[in-house]
Amino acid sequence: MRKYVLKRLLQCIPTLFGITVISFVVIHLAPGSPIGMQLNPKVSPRIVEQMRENYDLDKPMHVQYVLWLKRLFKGGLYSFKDGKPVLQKIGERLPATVVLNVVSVILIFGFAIPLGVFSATHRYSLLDNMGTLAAYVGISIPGFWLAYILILGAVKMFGVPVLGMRSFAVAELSFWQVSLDRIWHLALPSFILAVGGIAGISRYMRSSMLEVIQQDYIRTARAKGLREDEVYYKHALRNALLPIVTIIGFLIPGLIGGSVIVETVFAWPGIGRLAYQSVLSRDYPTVMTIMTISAVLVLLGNLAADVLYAVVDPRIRYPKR
Amino acid sequence: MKLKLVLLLIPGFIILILVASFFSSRKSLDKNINQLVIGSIGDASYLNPILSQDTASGDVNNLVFNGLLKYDKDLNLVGDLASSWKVTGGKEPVIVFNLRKGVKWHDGVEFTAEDVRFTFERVMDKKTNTVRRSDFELVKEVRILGRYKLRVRYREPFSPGLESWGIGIVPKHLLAGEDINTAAFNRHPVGTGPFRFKEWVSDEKIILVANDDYFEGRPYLDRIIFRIIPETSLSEIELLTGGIDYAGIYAHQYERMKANPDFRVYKRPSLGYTYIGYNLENPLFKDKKVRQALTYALAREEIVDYVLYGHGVAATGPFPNHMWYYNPQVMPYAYSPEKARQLLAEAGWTDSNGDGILDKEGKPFRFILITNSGNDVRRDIAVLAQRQWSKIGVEAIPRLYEWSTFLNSYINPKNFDACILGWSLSVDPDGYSIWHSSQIKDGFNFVSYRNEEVDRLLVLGRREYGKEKRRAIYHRIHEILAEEQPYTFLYVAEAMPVLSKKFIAVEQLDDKKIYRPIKMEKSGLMYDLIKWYVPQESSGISDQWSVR
Amino acid sequence: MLLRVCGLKKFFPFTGGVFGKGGVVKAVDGTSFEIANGETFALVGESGSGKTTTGLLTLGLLSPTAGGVYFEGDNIFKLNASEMRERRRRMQMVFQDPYGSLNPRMTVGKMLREVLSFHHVVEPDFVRERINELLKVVGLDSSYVRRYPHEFSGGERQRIGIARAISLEPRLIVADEPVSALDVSIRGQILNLLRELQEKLGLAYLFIAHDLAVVRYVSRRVGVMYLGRIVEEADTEEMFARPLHPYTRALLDSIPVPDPEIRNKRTMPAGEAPEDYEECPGCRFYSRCPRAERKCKEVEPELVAVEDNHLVACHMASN
Amino acid sequence: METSSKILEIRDLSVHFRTPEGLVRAVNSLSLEIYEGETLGLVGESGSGKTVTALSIMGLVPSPPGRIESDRIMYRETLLTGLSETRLRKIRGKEIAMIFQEPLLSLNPVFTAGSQIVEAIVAHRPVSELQARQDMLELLRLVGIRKPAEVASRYPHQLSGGMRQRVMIAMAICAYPSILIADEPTTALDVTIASRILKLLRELQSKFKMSILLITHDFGVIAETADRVAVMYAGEIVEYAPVKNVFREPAHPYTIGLLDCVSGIQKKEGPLHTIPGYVPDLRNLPAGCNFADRCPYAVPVCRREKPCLTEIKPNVVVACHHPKITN
Repeated sequence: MRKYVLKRLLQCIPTLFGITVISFVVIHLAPGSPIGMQLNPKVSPRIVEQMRENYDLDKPMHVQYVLWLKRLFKGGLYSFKDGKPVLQKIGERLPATVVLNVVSVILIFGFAIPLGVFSATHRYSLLDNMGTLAAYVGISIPGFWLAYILILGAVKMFGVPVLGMRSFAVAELSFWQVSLDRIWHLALPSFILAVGGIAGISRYMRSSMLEVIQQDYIRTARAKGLREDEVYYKHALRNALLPIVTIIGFLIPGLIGGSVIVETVFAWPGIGRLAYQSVLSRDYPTVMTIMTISAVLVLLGNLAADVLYAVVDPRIRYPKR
Repeated sequence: MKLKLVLLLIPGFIILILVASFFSSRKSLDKNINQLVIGSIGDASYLNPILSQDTASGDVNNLVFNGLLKYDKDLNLVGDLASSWKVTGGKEPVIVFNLRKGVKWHDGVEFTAEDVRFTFERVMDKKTNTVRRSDFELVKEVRILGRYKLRVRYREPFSPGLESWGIGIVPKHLLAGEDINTAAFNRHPVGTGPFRFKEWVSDEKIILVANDDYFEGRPYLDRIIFRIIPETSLSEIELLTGGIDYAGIYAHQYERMKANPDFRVYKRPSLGYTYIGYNLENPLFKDKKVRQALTYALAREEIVDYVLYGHGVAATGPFPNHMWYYNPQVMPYAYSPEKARQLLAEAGWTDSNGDGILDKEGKPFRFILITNSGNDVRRDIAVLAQRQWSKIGVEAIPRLYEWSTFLNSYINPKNFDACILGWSLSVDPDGYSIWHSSQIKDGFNFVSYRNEEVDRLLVLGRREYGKEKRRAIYHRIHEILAEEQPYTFLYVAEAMPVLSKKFIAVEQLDDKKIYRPIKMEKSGLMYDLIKWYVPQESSGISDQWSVR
Repeated sequence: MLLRVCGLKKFFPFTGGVFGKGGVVKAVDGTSFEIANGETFALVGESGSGKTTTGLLTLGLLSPTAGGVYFEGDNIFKLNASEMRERRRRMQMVFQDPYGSLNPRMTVGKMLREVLSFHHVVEPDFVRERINELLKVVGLDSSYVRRYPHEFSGGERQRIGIARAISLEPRLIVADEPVSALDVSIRGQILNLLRELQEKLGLAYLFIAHDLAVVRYVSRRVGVMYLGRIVEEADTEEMFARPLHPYTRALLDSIPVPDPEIRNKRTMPAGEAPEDYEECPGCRFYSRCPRAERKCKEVEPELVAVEDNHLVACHMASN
Repeated sequence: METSSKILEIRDLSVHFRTPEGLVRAVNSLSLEIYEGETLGLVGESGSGKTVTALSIMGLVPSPPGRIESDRIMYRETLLTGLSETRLRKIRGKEIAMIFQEPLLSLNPVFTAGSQIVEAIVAHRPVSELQARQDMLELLRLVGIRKPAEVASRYPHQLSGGMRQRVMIAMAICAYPSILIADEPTTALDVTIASRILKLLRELQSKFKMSILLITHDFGVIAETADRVAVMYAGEIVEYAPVKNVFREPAHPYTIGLLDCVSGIQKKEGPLHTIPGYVPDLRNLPAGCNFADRCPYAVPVCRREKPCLTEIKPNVVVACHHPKITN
């Protein structure tokens, strides 16, 4: 097992290299330049030229790539936008995004699995049909639109702040209050981020469950005289959950993408927004580094899903070679 | 089954926590803290006045740092860190600054002339990634005459250079020997201003606290928080819930916010204007009559009504109408399609084939009108212009490009027919880089405007320090540009900041404190920020200024 | 000789679950046999005896750990890709599960057309004709070309599988348990068809089965496999008449006799020992063998000829 | 046979499945009974309705799409049809147990063999978890597993086919049921293992006085195990007789054909005997005898009229217009 993981990790390296090269080329080929993003009549062209030089933008692209790589590992990679070390910049925002995404994942699985199981065990009932409808709506609804609606709703109905990570118009709070305040601010954005996942995975869970229910061992369980609950929640559920595990790997890119919108709308100081702003301002070092980190996360997510699959399914073994 | 229970408990638990957090969140709201929360679209980049070029950073830097000079509420230059200054004209003009004594940096070290020269040197350093260097390129030398006195010598007369000394002065003792581009200072600034930097959480907030030793006295507010709300349309939501106290709003939100008893909505003409620029190298726009006709054919009042909900005034030239260099004699082009058609006919454009589009020598009057995407106002202008011009037989095809592409692929290489853009200006009227013919190649004269008289006047205006003489020069420039119409000057929009009514201004008069509402002045709302205050409920003044 | 298999070995490494330790499964451990043109050789054994792996190795679909497969004189593992492709045409396979081996989204006609055109066996103009002919040969109506696999019964599907196998005019067909998934009434049809085709087209079969009874009808010679090795090899009738290896006897004894009268007279076949046997350095059958002696536990018996054309690997066989 | 009493009686059972392609008539007016301590063999090809019959007894026909019509299934004094799910569950596994053809698919892949047996024990007997575990090991020993503890801790895929089937059997007999339904218990197994499993079933039967309903397509298995035989074809019983009669003097042409196939396979020369054609489409059954199209003795009346089950001699019931009567 350890060997397998190690081998998979080694295989990731060329993939990662390819991703960074392609990203680098694409970003640099995109029109625009990190300098002179503002149309400021007081700036003379000489100064723009000097700044290009300061940022190594006058060097050939492959030299710039090597410089980026070198600085990424040896330090000295600074954002074009605010002169901050890129890794520090990302590190500051990473916790916010991680919290948001972890909570979304909890919401996704916390709601999708019970919903899917319920739909499957009450197939074609009114609630199942409503669930189907809700899932289609959930999958197809634009996230930002839903976000606006929910924000407006929350504010009009309760008059409570919902944007950002915490309340501002407050005096000193106890630890308890601070925690609850944080949770409150997490609720809407993580829900918006999770909506698509809940809708999709609950459907997936439903069909997985329905498929498992057809299996011979479910018939055996019934023939044993087990109660329906035992049949569904012990025998069927365990097996139906197996394919869901692999989805965790696929979930990561979706969440990274979704973060951009959610973080912007909810004023959430995370990576998604940073990535978006960096692309707009052509902050090459930041964009590249975020891309690389995302790629690493996706690759690790896939690996984790595979490993997890082996852990939960006793039938899976990985070849030694 | 255990598992079934778990499946039910997890969502139940999540919902429970949510309800608990809601009530807690509701309870803890407290609107009477002595702080100002300002909503800002973007995060600051450099909290260092040398490096910053975005407004988000500028707003913070203005409170943390002081320049030698500043604009007062009526936009007159007055001393800030300089207690007095004197300009001596001539071929190589000289400015002598006398500095305030006893001003302390936030870390307690005294501010001296060394700091000013250090700031200047850092700006001039080629390795420094600053756009401010342009302002100081004509400075020949900065010489320290004493601990609190220094002299600046220019290579040639350059009156716009004066306001450049409003640049925030940075402390030499903290930055000497550092790489200023990446120094930690840029995230933890130490200035001389009314507020001290306390905390910056990226993309979320910047917290400043009152500087107890401020040379004009401690601000009444305890702290100021800049909060980032990237979706401007949602800052209204945060105003309503008390999440922020101050924010700029869109024109369409004006009426709604005005009706809200908790807020005061202010209006102020912005320092800038929106225009349609014509590529004068394009044969289509070479003729002055054609450009005048295009302006006549645009109902600018209608555009202002439609895109700004009436919150703006039609522009007559390159200057906002509330400034001293604006020429009130210049009359706006009245909307007149007839006049436009007549002018076009004089220029040889007629609809000879009857297809509804004017033509000349077999070529139809058709061009591409570009602007940047992501700006709904400009997009709407493009559509309105297209419609209004179509009435006189001119076909404009709107196109939108992402900002960076727009600049680098179309504007800078002059690869366009006509564009919708806006200029944000400084208080000084100098428009050299926009209108002077020498700025066609690398400057901002991307419409390739050439006029010998304007060239001469622009140079003259830069060399003249006297306000009255400059006024005459810029009035003339205004006249010429209005006549020639290299742009169709569309409008000067109004900025609409919203401020919670809980803030009041405190004036110290002898031994008495006088309270008054916060007023909008020419230079804006924040010029007397250090006098703002949130009365506490127990203080007795809360009745008068109570917040519902 | 059409096919000669020499000392074939195939070991599969495995890991022991997530944290367990691994090892090697000796699926095929030194198998040799020969098949002449137009002849049938049967491999019989329980599941896990390595019959199917031998079949796949014979077709070059797996590469062996050791040993060689000589088809028409050439070791197929030494051939390059294009030579291999050309050989593969002449070695085809019929599978146990006719449903699983057919693409459910392809009509029969399309599937056969694909095979034919991939190998360029017939001119494009004659493909349709050839398909009809093939279906006729395996006893199906030509209207079947437009149908999908799920529209057929098990027997019909197996006929399609056979049609596909013979479409390229092979010399050798490896038939891996071709009838064990079929109903008894259909079994005979398919076995008859296979024999008919052998006579008509001069095919050679490597016939893999777990049931000696089925083999008796189709093959001239039988090899009994046990845990990766042939333990007894003889002409079919000889094998039925004089089984020498105790495992062969167990197999023969296990064949249910369709006569209720004799049910209680039957002795239980050899290998009464349950299946959780232990490995030993000697005979692989040791733990199940009713006649095992000490020698059997220590020394592995060689496959030796006790008579002409009758080979057996058992220490006890000679006495 | 007369001395022992009926333990299960099925009268006029029909099971239909609604499918997008039409109504599948899987079982049509089937009647049979099982006596105490006997083994009834249910023979037929795949698709003849054997398994559906067994599932109907267990109340496990998936519905929808399945529908049981006009039937009566009596277990001792209890009418199983129409019984509430709760009461039915008390009988399932405890009174009537079932083992299936594919032990690999029929065991839950994510639980160990032992835990699946323990679960069955706990479901029917008020014993502690610890006691259940001991009982489980005892059961495994009973079905001939030498190292029960080791086998119990394995997952199904780690066991051989024979072991799996033994585990299935241990699970089925854990509550000492009166009836064991064995649905093709040996089909997926190797011959050597299969005969041992059959032997095991016989031993267990005599030990616990169980009745067995043995479902198979293999006459060899029937010959070795069954006391009486019901031959099914296309959802109907075509011949129902003691095992000796069926093998000595089969009356229905289909039974004759099947027996010929079985014995023919073992001979050396000449083409094998086969039954021509295929099983009819259950969605579209012929008007007359279901077997008429494949029957060598068919006459026009066979295609017109459905033959009824008729007792042609004591204890021998056949549905054929022209049964072969020897003697």
